Amino acid sequence: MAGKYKTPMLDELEKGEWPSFITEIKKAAKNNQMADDELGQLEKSFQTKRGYWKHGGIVGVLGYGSGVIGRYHSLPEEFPGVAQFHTYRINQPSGFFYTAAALREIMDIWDKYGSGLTNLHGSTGDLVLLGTTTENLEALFAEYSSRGWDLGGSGSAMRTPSCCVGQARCEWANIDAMAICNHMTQHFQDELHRPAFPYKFKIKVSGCACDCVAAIARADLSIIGTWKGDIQIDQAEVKKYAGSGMDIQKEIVEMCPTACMSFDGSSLTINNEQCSRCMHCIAKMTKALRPGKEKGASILVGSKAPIVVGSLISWVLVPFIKADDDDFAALTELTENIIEWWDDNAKPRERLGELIEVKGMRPLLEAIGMPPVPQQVKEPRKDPFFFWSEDDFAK
Amino acid sequence: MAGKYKTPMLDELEKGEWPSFITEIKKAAKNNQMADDELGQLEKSFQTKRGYWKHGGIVGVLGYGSGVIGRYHSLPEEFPGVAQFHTYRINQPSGFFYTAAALREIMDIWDKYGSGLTNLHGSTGDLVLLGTTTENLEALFAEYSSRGWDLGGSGSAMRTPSCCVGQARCEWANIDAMAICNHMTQHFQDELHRPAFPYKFKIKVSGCACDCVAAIARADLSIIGTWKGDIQIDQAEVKKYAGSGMDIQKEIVEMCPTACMSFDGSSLTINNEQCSRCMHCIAKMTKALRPGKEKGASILVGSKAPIVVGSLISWVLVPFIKADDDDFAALTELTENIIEWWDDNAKPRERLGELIEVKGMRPLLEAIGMPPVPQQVKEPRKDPFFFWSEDDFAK
Amino acid sequence: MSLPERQTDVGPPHYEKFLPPVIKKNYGKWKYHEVLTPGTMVHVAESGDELYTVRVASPRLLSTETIREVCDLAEKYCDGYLRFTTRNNIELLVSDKSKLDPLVAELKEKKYMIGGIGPRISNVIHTQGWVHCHGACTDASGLVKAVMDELHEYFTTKELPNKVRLAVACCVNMCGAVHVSDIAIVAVHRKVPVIDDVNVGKQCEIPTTIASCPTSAIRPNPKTKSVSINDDKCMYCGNCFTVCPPINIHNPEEDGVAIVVGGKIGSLRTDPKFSKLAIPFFYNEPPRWPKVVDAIKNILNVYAANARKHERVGEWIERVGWEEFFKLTGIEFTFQHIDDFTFMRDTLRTSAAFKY
Amino acid sequence: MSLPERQTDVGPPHYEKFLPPVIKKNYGKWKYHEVLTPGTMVHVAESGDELYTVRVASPRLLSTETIREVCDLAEKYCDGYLRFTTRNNIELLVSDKSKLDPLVAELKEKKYMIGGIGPRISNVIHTQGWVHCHGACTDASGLVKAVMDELHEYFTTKELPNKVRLAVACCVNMCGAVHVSDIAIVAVHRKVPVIDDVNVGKQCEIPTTIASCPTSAIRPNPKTKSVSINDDKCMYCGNCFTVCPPINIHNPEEDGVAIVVGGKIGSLRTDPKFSKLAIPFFYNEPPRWPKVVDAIKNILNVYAANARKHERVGEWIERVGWEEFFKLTGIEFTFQHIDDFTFMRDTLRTSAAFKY
Ligand code: SRM
Ligand code: SRM
Ligand code: SRM
Ligand code: SRM
Ligand code: SF4
Ligand code: SF4
Ligand code: SF4
Ligand code: SF4
Ligand code: SF4
Ligand code: SF4
Ligand code: SF4
Ligand code: SF4
Repeated sequence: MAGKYKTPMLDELEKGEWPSFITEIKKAAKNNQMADDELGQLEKSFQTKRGYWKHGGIVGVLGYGSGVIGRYHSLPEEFPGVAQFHTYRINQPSGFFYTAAALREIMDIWDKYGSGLTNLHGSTGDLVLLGTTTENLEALFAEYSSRGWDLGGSGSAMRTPSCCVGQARCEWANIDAMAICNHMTQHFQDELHRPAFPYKFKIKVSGCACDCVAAIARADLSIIGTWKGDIQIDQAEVKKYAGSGMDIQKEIVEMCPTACMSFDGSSLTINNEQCSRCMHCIAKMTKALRPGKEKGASILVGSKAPIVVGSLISWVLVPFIKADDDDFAALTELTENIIEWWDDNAKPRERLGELIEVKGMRPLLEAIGMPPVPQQVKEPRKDPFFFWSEDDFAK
Repeated sequence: MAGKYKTPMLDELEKGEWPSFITEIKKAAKNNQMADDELGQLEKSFQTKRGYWKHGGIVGVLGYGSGVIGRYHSLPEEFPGVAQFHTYRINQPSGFFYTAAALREIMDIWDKYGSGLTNLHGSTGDLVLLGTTTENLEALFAEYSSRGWDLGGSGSAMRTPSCCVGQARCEWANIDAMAICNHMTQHFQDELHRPAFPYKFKIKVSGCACDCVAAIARADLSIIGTWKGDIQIDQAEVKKYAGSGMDIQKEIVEMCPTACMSFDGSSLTINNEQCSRCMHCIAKMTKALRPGKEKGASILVGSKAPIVVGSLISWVLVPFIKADDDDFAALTELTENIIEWWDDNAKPRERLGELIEVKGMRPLLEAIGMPPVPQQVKEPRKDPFFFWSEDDFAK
Repeated sequence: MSLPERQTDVGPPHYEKFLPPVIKKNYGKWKYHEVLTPGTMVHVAESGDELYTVRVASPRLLSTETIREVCDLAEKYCDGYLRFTTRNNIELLVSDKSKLDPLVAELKEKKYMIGGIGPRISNVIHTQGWVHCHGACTDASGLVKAVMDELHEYFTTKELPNKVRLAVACCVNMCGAVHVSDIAIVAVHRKVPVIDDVNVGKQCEIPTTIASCPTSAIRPNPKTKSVSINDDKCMYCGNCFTVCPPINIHNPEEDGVAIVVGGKIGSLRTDPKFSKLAIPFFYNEPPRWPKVVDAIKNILNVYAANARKHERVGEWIERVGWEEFFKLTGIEFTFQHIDDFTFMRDTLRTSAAFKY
Repeated sequence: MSLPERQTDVGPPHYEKFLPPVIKKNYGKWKYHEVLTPGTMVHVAESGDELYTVRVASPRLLSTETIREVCDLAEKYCDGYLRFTTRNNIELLVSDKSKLDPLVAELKEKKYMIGGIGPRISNVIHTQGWVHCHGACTDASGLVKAVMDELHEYFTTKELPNKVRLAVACCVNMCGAVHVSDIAIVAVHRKVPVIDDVNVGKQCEIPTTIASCPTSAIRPNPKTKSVSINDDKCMYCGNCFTVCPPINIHNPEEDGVAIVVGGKIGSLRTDPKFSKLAIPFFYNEPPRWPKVVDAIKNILNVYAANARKHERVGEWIERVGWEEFFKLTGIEFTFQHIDDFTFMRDTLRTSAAFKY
């Protein structure tokens, strides 16, 4: 059954050094008609420069409202194998760690019920299984859920939280990103599976300001590890960096955004009061410098893609919150309060960032009991148009 | 008649070192009941923390629609001298130069017909005569205009253009700011005196990027002198600055925004290609550095005060235009085209900057025949939402 | 008494009539200048000719009598030539060097204040206030006097890292340079306007009034044939009052002033900058607004102590960060500081790097 | 065949189940890491324990077969442990140092591509494209392949001043990281959608459809019981199409892609940055989009030649200025570059200082 289609254009994309997704589709297509029809329909798109997929219908598994993206083809007769070609989103384990055994199990089931095509991983973080039929959904769910693999989010729901590798393999992780991610995922199971929000809500967790999971740019709630106190310096290692050819003055001192460092040729001094904890010096001199000892997280909110009023990068809401307890109680309460405020106030299809733009930061700060602090702004407002509430007069 | 009022609060403001406006009012009040009643009404404001002036009615001189700001008092019985207290705006000579004789003449007439109070000058630039009656307006106009002193602008009109001292006394003036200001004032006499615009339109001219008349911040059309070519360096003078205690490295080289300078302890080098002509080095080392030889102006547009959508600083429209011909033909045509586009498109009470915000830069650029250039932006747009016109497809 | 014959559209006199001969001769050919004292400077032309300038503080609101006194001095020392600056100081233009010192001496004797040149405070750009404007919710000249009585040494003698431009505006129309000043005062309302329904109906065009509100807080009120205001949306800008006076924005007990800082006009070193809110409110306390004066002194002192040479207030703040500004000045950060107007997106912090 | 019993709301398995023992032992106690080669690094724990990582490129769209092959390798060299990165690379986690070289050797032999660590190009964040999404107006995986075939040396060997993050999005929904990438491709429409009136009437909620338009370009059309679009206002965002499919935004002949540059996520040195428009349009030229690939190579080369060590693309551009970026790259500046959307005020130049 494989090789049903001539794919001269796609074949071009098997040439070259970079691993080829076409080769992948062909590999799957050897034993899977769905994959082969995907190949055929894709060649058609390449030939005609347009897509042939239709809007997704509402499909899913019993008792859940999310986790499956319905997808139908507009030419079901021409490509019957992809007439229905839904994606099944498996919620990845925090940090994307697997054992070979676990992955094999997932793949075996997928070969049975789906196209044999996957995305490891989707942009939100899910292990994406690409292409199955409505009929197979319940079977897939029984197979996976019984083995401990639940569905991820979709629709107007909590979306699958995601995180960087954090303390599992990174010396800079100020918070246990994977534990927080896992905790949030478990805590919001109902919100993940049964869409009841105004729109999607994404949580991402990075262990430090390097932000290796792009939390600040792609999550309604961005949790980013940081510290208080002095950067720990090992001057012997500083000397080694200098000795091994690093131009500390130029590469570190002069690139420090707050100009709070100095280097006298042998030892490095940091005015920690002025440090903004940007991570540059630590990242470039990892053997010599380490974050300060009091660990916690900065909470930022609101980032999203440009549709429809322009993309947003998350805004600082809470500059520092402790996050080292095992059940993350404070963090969870904060998250719930943020979501509650958004849920109560947002119009349909209005993301948290968009709502804040409409209402201002004040009501959200009041809802979470956070006072205004200068860390929340790059600069204060410029125009002398501002509101006063009765509370302000009472003071 | 003077001294009709007890003014304990105002008297406080005669104490202290800074010259006192209260002393000025009292000086005028000695012989002028209008000034004395101004004093009385002002004391009342200080006592009660509120103003007593009413909105201006429409008053003016025959054939003109502007130049006079009508002002009536809400307590005419209590302060009959200021029952009518209009301002008469005399268009200042470019650069605010006077002879004593000319000023005396203006003052003598003012003592005859007005309060004896003035502002030298108003924020727009006019010589402001503060407080006269409707009845006296024609007489004032006959006296002044016959002696060559015309009225300035007000209302929805061209406003009195203004400029820095420029080539009259400044070594950095790249354009003849006073000549341009005078030319514009004369060229737009009709537009100045007969309000026919959607709203006010202000022109300000500065000879260099120091912008001593705040053109970039307070004019719909900001004309700012600049140059092309290399900054002229006198290395002998550089050495003198170094010798006389200036830390050239720190004060000049390291404060250059484009980092295009270097100093080897004795001579200064500038990578002129990278210079943004910000004026810092020239201003701080005036004996050693001078602007390049090819002079011209940058044209910026749109600045204004915050009412109602927030204050604006002018935006670069034309990065460089020659302005050294005597009749400033190109500059005048450009100005006319800008005004025409604004006049054709603006709603009532919509300033040029506000209109550009609504329409985008493109229609204005097209109206003046200026191509898009990177100098017009700090950075390109971020969101991928942009328009295409049929012209773009034709290309 | 018959009046002379009026002329129209003659414009102002040509400036050449008022230029001293040394300027006419060296117009466009100045080579450099030197600041001699905080109130005097000399400009030297390529020809070698010199022009001395003596800068004298002015309250801007001048009586004809004072102007005549200044004219006397100009005639005695400057062949009658003088000018005003764009910040409303008086400049006496001395072509004959030997007359410089006597002029300065006589000015001092007559208690004129000389200064304002170089890295210091010059005159305060300000507006009409209760002296003349219907919109004023504070007095402008009074504030200037109160502030400058305290800071005059920065005009006459003391140096600062760079020029510090002060301004005062008596309402948010900002007929001055408040929005681009190093430190400035702007008067603000804090209460929703009170509507005089009868007169609104009589005097105002309802659609224009509704359209005047930037936050769409005004709705028609068919019952009263007037309008009503949605309290939650009103940010007290007063634009409705400008368009329709019976909508009274004035509230003497709750009006007052805000302090903004960090603005800048010139393009030297850094782009021109808007002023930003430092302190959202002070009650009007005429005649001397002591708390406002203290607050400005505090900001100025912190700037003077911390900025680098040539750094303007805004440049200093941006280098150390606004969080540092609030820490160093001890100014309280409030909800009002957080932009919820047009620049919100841009002013909220989008970074994990900041100072505590 | 009977199915096992389904469970609900169990969430994903706990990550601990998948952590190699060396990680479990040293969790949260890593001391430093060293990049050994562009594709291998070692993390050293306070205990002295070491964990070696080998990073392997992935097209992200993987067949089950390939995943099994990778599992084989993980079992052979890594006790079965592996992970994926946030940019969709595969990481093989080696606890036993002696197995590192053999693993690398076998990977090379099997033509896996090793690299992506350190100051170079890593995997390209991308989206579904014509493979799966109804909204795609270009293909994502195809573009990635075309671009990376040209740039793979920056993955495997060559260094750059710092990491360069690439991304591709197949429509303006940007299901990736385009808005914050060093260099990215985003698909764009350029024509007003075509309305299928009959089906709009049947399938769409008119008020929702009207409300979906960010520029208020959509009006009800009572005649057709459908809607109509004001051509002048439409900026082809496709939001109406998402809400109401019979408003067809697709136009194969005039759709294509734009290139944006200068975005950044981390807070190191400078704030996170949005990507900005570099080139507004290229026609779709499958299968290899040669002009797009050339344009990206050009930008990358100019960056590599001009940026300082550790400077990201956006940091370099902001240091030299966008006017310089356009000059150095030779990219044409067009009307499309000038923001007339929400960030206009902020992106127009408000200074007299700029480079020609
Ligand atoms: C599969 C995935 C792309 C991928 O190739 O990886 C994806 C695919 C779709 N996204 Fe997305 N989004 C995916 C991650 C994202 C991300 C990135 C992220 O989550 O970190 C974003 C940007 C961040 C954000 O949320 O703003 C993103 C922003 C959007 C948007 C714009 C939302 C907005 O508020 O701006 C839409 C439009 C919508 O929701 O109607 C959208 C809508 C869609 C839909 C459901 C199409 C639609 O209009 O109904 C796509 C289904 C494609 C299909 O048929 O397979 N997708 N989408 C990603 C989810 C996989 C996973 O679960 O792991
Ligand atoms: C007299 C003067 C203030 C002063 O003390 O110097 C002044 C006084 C008034 N201005 Fe102004 N403006 C004066 C310069 C300015 C400036 C500064 C400038 O021109 O450089 C500005 C800011 C720049 C700008 O144009 O945006 C300015 C921005 C305004 C505005 C806000 C306009 C806007 O678009 O944002 C208004 C409100 C209005 O037009 O309705 C206004 C309105 C007024 C009115 C006419 C009040 C009104 O609402 O009708 C004031 C009359 C006061 C009076 O009774 O004497 N005035 N006004 C200045 C004119 C003197 C002169 O001719 O030289
Ligand atoms: C006389 C005046 C022009 C006029 O036509 O009236 C003038 C005259 C000079 N200015 Fe100015 N400036 C004048 C208003 C301004 C303004 C406008 C304003 O304040 O509203 C500015 C913009 C302020 C701003 O950026 O916010 C201004 C920003 C400068 C600068 C830039 C300072 C800086 O480093 O930021 C310089 C250069 C310098 O001081 O090194 C300068 C330099 C000069 C020089 C040295 C130019 C020269 O070579 O003659 C003049 C004497 C300097 C002095 O006073 O310290 N002038 N100067 C104005 C005097 C106002 C006053 O009474 O104090
Ligand atoms: C494995 C991964 C985390 C994960 O959970 O999967 C990771 C791992 C590391 N990152 Fe990262 N980063 C990872 C995605 C990111 C991202 C997210 C993204 O690209 O979408 C970013 C933000 C990029 C941005 O700012 O636009 C990111 C910005 C950094 C930086 C900051 C670079 C800079 O100077 O701007 C560092 C520090 C450095 O490289 O000096 C860093 C440093 C590191 C270190 C050295 C941390 C450590 O000590 O282990 C790790 C190996 C470095 C390397 O790959 O060069 N990582 N790193 C991700 C690998 C993706 C990949 O396959 O290439
Ligand atoms: S975000 Fe920080 S803690 Fe997390 S992997 Fe990256 S560098 Fe490590
Ligand atoms: S973390 Fe950043 S701000 Fe702090 S010292 Fe290092 S480079 Fe400077
Ligand atoms: S703007 Fe420039 S040219 Fe004009 S007075 Fe100031 S410094 Fe001189
Ligand atoms: S004018 Fe400004 S940018 Fe040019 S060299 Fe001087 S300081 Fe540098
Ligand atoms: S700032 Fe306001 S109150 Fe003051 S003069 Fe201008 S319009 Fe009048
Ligand atoms: S004061 Fe301003 S915001 Fe309030 S109702 Fe009037 S116009 Fe609207
Ligand atoms: S970017 Fe657009 S077309 Fe591509 S997957 Fe996301 S929603 Fe679909
Ligand atoms: S494509 Fe976007 S801008 Fe155009 S009509 Fe549809 S929603 Fe409106």
